Amino acid sequence: MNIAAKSDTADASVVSHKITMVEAVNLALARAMQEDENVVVLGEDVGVNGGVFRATVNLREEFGLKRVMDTPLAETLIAGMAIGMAAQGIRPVAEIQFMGFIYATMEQIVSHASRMRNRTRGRLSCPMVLRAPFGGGIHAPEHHSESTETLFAHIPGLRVVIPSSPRRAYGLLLAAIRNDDPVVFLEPKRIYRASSQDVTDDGQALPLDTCFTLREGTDITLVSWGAMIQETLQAADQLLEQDISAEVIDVASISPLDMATIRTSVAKTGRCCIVHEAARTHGVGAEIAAELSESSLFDLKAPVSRVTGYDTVMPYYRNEMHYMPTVERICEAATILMEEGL
Amino acid sequence: MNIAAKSDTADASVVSHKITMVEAVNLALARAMQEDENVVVLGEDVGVNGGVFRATVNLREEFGLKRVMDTPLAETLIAGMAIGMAAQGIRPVAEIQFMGFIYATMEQIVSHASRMRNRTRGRLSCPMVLRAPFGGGIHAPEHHSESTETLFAHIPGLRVVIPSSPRRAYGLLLAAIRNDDPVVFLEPKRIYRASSQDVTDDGQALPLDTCFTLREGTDITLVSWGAMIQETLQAADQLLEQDISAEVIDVASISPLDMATIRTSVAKTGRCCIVHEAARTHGVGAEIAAELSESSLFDLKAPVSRVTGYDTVMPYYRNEMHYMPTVERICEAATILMEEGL
Amino acid sequence: MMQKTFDFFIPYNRFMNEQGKLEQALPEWSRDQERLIEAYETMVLIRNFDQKVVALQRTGKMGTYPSILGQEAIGVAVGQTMRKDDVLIPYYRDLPAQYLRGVRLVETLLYWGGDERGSQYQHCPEDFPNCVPISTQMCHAAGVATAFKIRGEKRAAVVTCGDGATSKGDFLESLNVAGVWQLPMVIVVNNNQWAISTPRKVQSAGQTIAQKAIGAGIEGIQVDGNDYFAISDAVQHALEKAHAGKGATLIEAISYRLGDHTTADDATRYRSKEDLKAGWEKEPIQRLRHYLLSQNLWSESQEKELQNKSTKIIETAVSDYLNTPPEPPESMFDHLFADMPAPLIEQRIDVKSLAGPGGTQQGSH
Amino acid sequence: MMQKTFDFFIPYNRFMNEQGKLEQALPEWSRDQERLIEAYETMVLIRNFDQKVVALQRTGKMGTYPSILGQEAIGVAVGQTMRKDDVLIPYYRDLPAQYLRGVRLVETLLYWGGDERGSQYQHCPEDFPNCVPISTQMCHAAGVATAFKIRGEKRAAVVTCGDGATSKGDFLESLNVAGVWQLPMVIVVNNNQWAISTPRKVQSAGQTIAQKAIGAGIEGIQVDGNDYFAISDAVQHALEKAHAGKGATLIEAISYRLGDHTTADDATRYRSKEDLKAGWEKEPIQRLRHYLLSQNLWSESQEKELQNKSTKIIETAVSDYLNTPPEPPESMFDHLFADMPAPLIEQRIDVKSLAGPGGTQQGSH
Ligand SMILES: Cc1ncc(C[n+]2csc(CCOP(=O)(O)OP(=O)(O)O)c2C)c(N)n1
Ligand SMILES: Cc1ncc(C[n+]2csc(CCOP(=O)(O)OP(=O)(O)O)c2C)c(N)n1
Ligand SMILES: [Mg+2]
Ligand SMILES: [Mg+2]
Repeated sequence: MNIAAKSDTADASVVSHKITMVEAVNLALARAMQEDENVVVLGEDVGVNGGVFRATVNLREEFGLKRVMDTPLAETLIAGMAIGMAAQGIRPVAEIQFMGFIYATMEQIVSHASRMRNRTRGRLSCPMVLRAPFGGGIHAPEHHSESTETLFAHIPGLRVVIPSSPRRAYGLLLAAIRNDDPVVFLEPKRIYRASSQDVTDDGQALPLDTCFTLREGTDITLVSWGAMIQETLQAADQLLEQDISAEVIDVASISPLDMATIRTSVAKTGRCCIVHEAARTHGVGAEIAAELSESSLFDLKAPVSRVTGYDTVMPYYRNEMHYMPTVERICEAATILMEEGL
Repeated sequence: MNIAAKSDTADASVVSHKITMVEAVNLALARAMQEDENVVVLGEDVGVNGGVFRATVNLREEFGLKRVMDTPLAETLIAGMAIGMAAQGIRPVAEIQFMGFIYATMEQIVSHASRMRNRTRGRLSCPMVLRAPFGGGIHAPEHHSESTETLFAHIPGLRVVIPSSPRRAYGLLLAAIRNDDPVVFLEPKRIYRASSQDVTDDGQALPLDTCFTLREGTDITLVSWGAMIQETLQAADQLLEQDISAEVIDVASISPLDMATIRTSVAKTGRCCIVHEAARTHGVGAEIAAELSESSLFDLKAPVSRVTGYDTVMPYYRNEMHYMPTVERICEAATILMEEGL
Repeated sequence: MMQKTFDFFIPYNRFMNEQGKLEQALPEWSRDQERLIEAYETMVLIRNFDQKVVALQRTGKMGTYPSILGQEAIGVAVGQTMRKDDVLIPYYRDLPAQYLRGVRLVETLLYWGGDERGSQYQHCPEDFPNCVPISTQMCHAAGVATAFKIRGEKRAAVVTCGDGATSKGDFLESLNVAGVWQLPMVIVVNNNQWAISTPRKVQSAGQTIAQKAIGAGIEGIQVDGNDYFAISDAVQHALEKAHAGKGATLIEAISYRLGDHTTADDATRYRSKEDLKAGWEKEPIQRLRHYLLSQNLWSESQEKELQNKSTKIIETAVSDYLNTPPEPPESMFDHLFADMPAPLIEQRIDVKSLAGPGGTQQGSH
Repeated sequence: MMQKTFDFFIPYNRFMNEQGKLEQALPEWSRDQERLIEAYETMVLIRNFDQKVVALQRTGKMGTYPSILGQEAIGVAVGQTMRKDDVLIPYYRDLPAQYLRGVRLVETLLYWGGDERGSQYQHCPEDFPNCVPISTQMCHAAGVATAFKIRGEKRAAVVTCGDGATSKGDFLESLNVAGVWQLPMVIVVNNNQWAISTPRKVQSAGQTIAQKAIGAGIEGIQVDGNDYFAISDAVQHALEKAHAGKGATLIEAISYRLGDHTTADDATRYRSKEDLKAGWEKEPIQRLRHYLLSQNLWSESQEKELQNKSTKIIETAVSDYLNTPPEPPESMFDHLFADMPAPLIEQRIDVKSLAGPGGTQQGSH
């Protein structure tokens, strides 16, 4: 390839486009598949249909049947096959249509994907990504609103990654695919098309070992991830009107957890409120709060608080908005923390 | 039945015997099956073999083939059938041979058992018990040492119960079977036969909504459950030699969690150390610590600390003892807390 | 090179072809004219209702809904043939069977309209609710059948699923136990050729789905699921067998999904016009109508009356649905446990106070 | 009442009866005398080794171990027939196959002796480790076979499991995809009649296990798994087919578990003496020995030499095992991720300091 052609390509690749999060997922998949012929996509309806959310649209046309595989309807198999492929050096990106149908993969993910490297002392490994749309708020039928990221975050040997914007979806998914270990990649479907962002298709991955500080602040640290980042940022706006300066952290890589960034922020602000959609008890917020209470107790001017989903099943859609944390609940919790201080 | 006969029966039933925990499980099963013909047992090798740990021994002989069912080798099926039976008014007690093989039940347990009552607005329910031996320390092969109680404790609509002595095994299992909702009943196999205790076969259940305070103390609260109660009690002994008076709480009902008892204790002692075998991150200890740090922050004289398994796979048996919390680690953590105080 | 063989077969059956012409003599039970009329009337009612639900969704008054267009014969056969005390364990595309069993149309509307009371079934207390996680209901059916067996009751568990569902472990584990335990279980597969965008041939290399029964040692039958007589006859046979303690039957009913997978789907992305057209030529209602007309069991005036009656029934159900206020938000806690645990009581208070006095009005269709 | 049928069959095959007498002419490949001798020698070595491992367990020098007593022919057939670049995805009772593929006996000892390095296989880098969660390996095999297919490689994934395993969803989902995708996959079921205490008839009502292939649309074969010729021939056929891109084969090899399920089991609780005795009469080693002797391919002096050689090989492996110190405790973190995340670095320091300088010595057999 001559230099002119090369720079052509380079030029082409740095053009940026305003795209939604689900388009960013699609873009990252296409990029990863162009870069590495070992990257393949499999799952239910990922082929001609391009996935029920269109995350894999056009991939079959571009990369062919052998790299974009419609599977029979069997989640255990999808996860288990991905493990087998990964041990063979393929980099499978397996889609589970909704997180509500991910539970059948758990034996394969817990007992094999997360352990393959460890139990063979590095001889075999499992560079697979298990993608699933998750979370509520889209008026879907039952079982389509799950936020059970804790189940995977508790499993040693797995990474759990959750983007909250088109750019982070692009960069984190590329990182997940290139990572040599299994990654559960959960996509907050409520914000799949909520807004667009300029994304540069430059193949730049984002790090999987760090939280993203989305907004700096001095009075309180708001920690969240996924779709709830929206409400959290809005809450930060509202709090500012009350002269409360909130730092907003997107955890993004839920596991392993980058507590350092959170701790540093709390050392500065002295207050922390964690926001997540998952049920409160044993939500990822519990670990963050526990860690802070152990390591930052003397930095804290008020108890760490959590604004979360309730310990019940997400109601069907007529009532689902009553389940999910709202801007109001976040602001209220933050205001209480500001009042409590030591 | 005449009074004499009645009191005969009563007499017979109040005799107490020194038995091990696994014998207590067996005794409770037999008792529940005698009392209620809807109680049935199913699982792999629960029949003639009496279970690989002998927890169901003699039940087939006493209650027959229809109530003690050897299933084909299929955990998803075992859980799913139990749900079907339970909706029909049967009270199935399903055994999963080891917790390491429980993951295939998760779709059935998360998506159905825990929701049947809720999604039918009380029309159908799921009074089933899913029993499984769990935990490490018995020199077993891989996948036989799991402590992943968090995965179930995070699921709304489930109860998760863990006994730590023969008497609690008897009383809690009876309660679990009589309870009208699904219960995951995890039996710490390391202490199945560790010691014996006088157990009275009086049909008395223990409550599922309360922690058990095993020892009173004034300086520090040690919170644990399952096999780790042994090390925790030993640690309390050793601490006493250093003039540290430790209160020991057996959580027992991991979910829903009785925080009230723990909070009251910490209000008194001002210090808390949580001990569990499960991996640290998102272990049940995280929730307890988070709750205390939120609701009891001003009672705490030192940060809540956790002594737990590590965030890695339990090593095969040559090294498993290096994974599990020891009396030494507990004492060290407690001593540090005592020194830290405010 | 082989010493012996084990031989197996799967029968295929139908009575009536695409034009409503008989290909073989009808079974005895088909002399029951009322049954035939009920079948036809139900199919028509359900088709009209189904199209109404789709319309409600298009106008924002309904959630995602899986139309049963073109597959009405199967459910009607199941619903008519089951005894009241049998238990139906449906999947999510079983409207006609549920309707005939007593599930009210308003309940169906509430369910898909995002209200849990839609599964509270006033008239069939033991039937299972719709099952969304594919194939999981198969294991429940095995459990229900086991309960009958334990209690020595002559009842059957009837479970349905789609062609896609037959690839999932639950399906196969359940068939297997049905064989080993000789369970009173009837498994009806609505093979509508598609699992969302995935065609039947991507699900299995077997010539039939019914042959999955062979591995489990139970009877497998394939029928034309658009032939009301064939599917009814198969279900009746399977139920009689189940009631007589003679074990389980897998029935593969060949149909065609004439609609999108659900209202969230757009089948033109993956399905050709020709394929769909061929599907329409096989649909079950016209066929039965032709037959009934040919036998003078049905007339144009009856047809008109039926359409009117259907419209009224549907309108009533829809207005009942639209007039049902949502449950109060705090109801999300009320049916989780038989006895509400303390932590939930606190959370319930939270939700109630957040929703405020108007909280119960906030929910919408 | 049926219009047509779909017909299926499962062949059964064996060449040699329980006494080592031929029942039909042997296949061409059996003229390879070295292969037959290797097979016999391996079976004997493995049997001796297997019994040695059981003895080590009894004296506290070994963890729970699943003896392969009486089922040696299957693994030998698999191990001999596979090409080096095929991949074996074993369950936990595949010692002979693994041995022939290059897994060292000391690795086997380390694995069952509680040391992860037992799965680090020096000589067969792509083979999978033992699989304990039943049937989960079936899906891995489908994935491995898919990888071959994606890359256009003429290699096969060979996966094994027990009779109990065939009831689990993973097994059936994997067979199914092997059919749909025409995967280069060979599935060998060691039907040793027991799954711990659960007899074969409680697993399935099918006359054979091989017939589960029918539902998946792949070839199913039942053979006498104690007849070295029959099982080898079946595996060879299946591998040739896989290498030629002609899809998957399910082989049911009928054997008998002569030992306890594992050293933690006591089969006398659930199994009659007569049953066991009948099992002994069918075991594979005597049979092949009779045959070899009858063909003058084997002698008493060779037998003696073999026993001596085996003893030496085994003694060396055992002493290597007993002399392998455990890994340092902190190694529990070293292979979890390619790059160790920060929180694990801290925990690793903890473990290392707790174990102290003598920490690495604490582990024991
Ligand atoms: C376990 C599970 N996986 C995936 C889905 C998403 N999903 C809903 S319907 C469907 C296709 C089902 O096809 P089929 O079984 O043929 O039934 P049909 O809808 O055609 O009647 C899928 C994949 C689900 N509901 N459950
Ligand atoms: C998923 C799972 N469930 C249960 C077990 C416990 N278990 C170990 S071996 C075994 C029986 C397996 O029988 P079979 O498949 O016939 O193989 P065999 O041991 O007879 O060779 C069981 C139930 C397991 N290892 N994995
Ligand atoms: Mg379908
Ligand atoms: Mg077996």
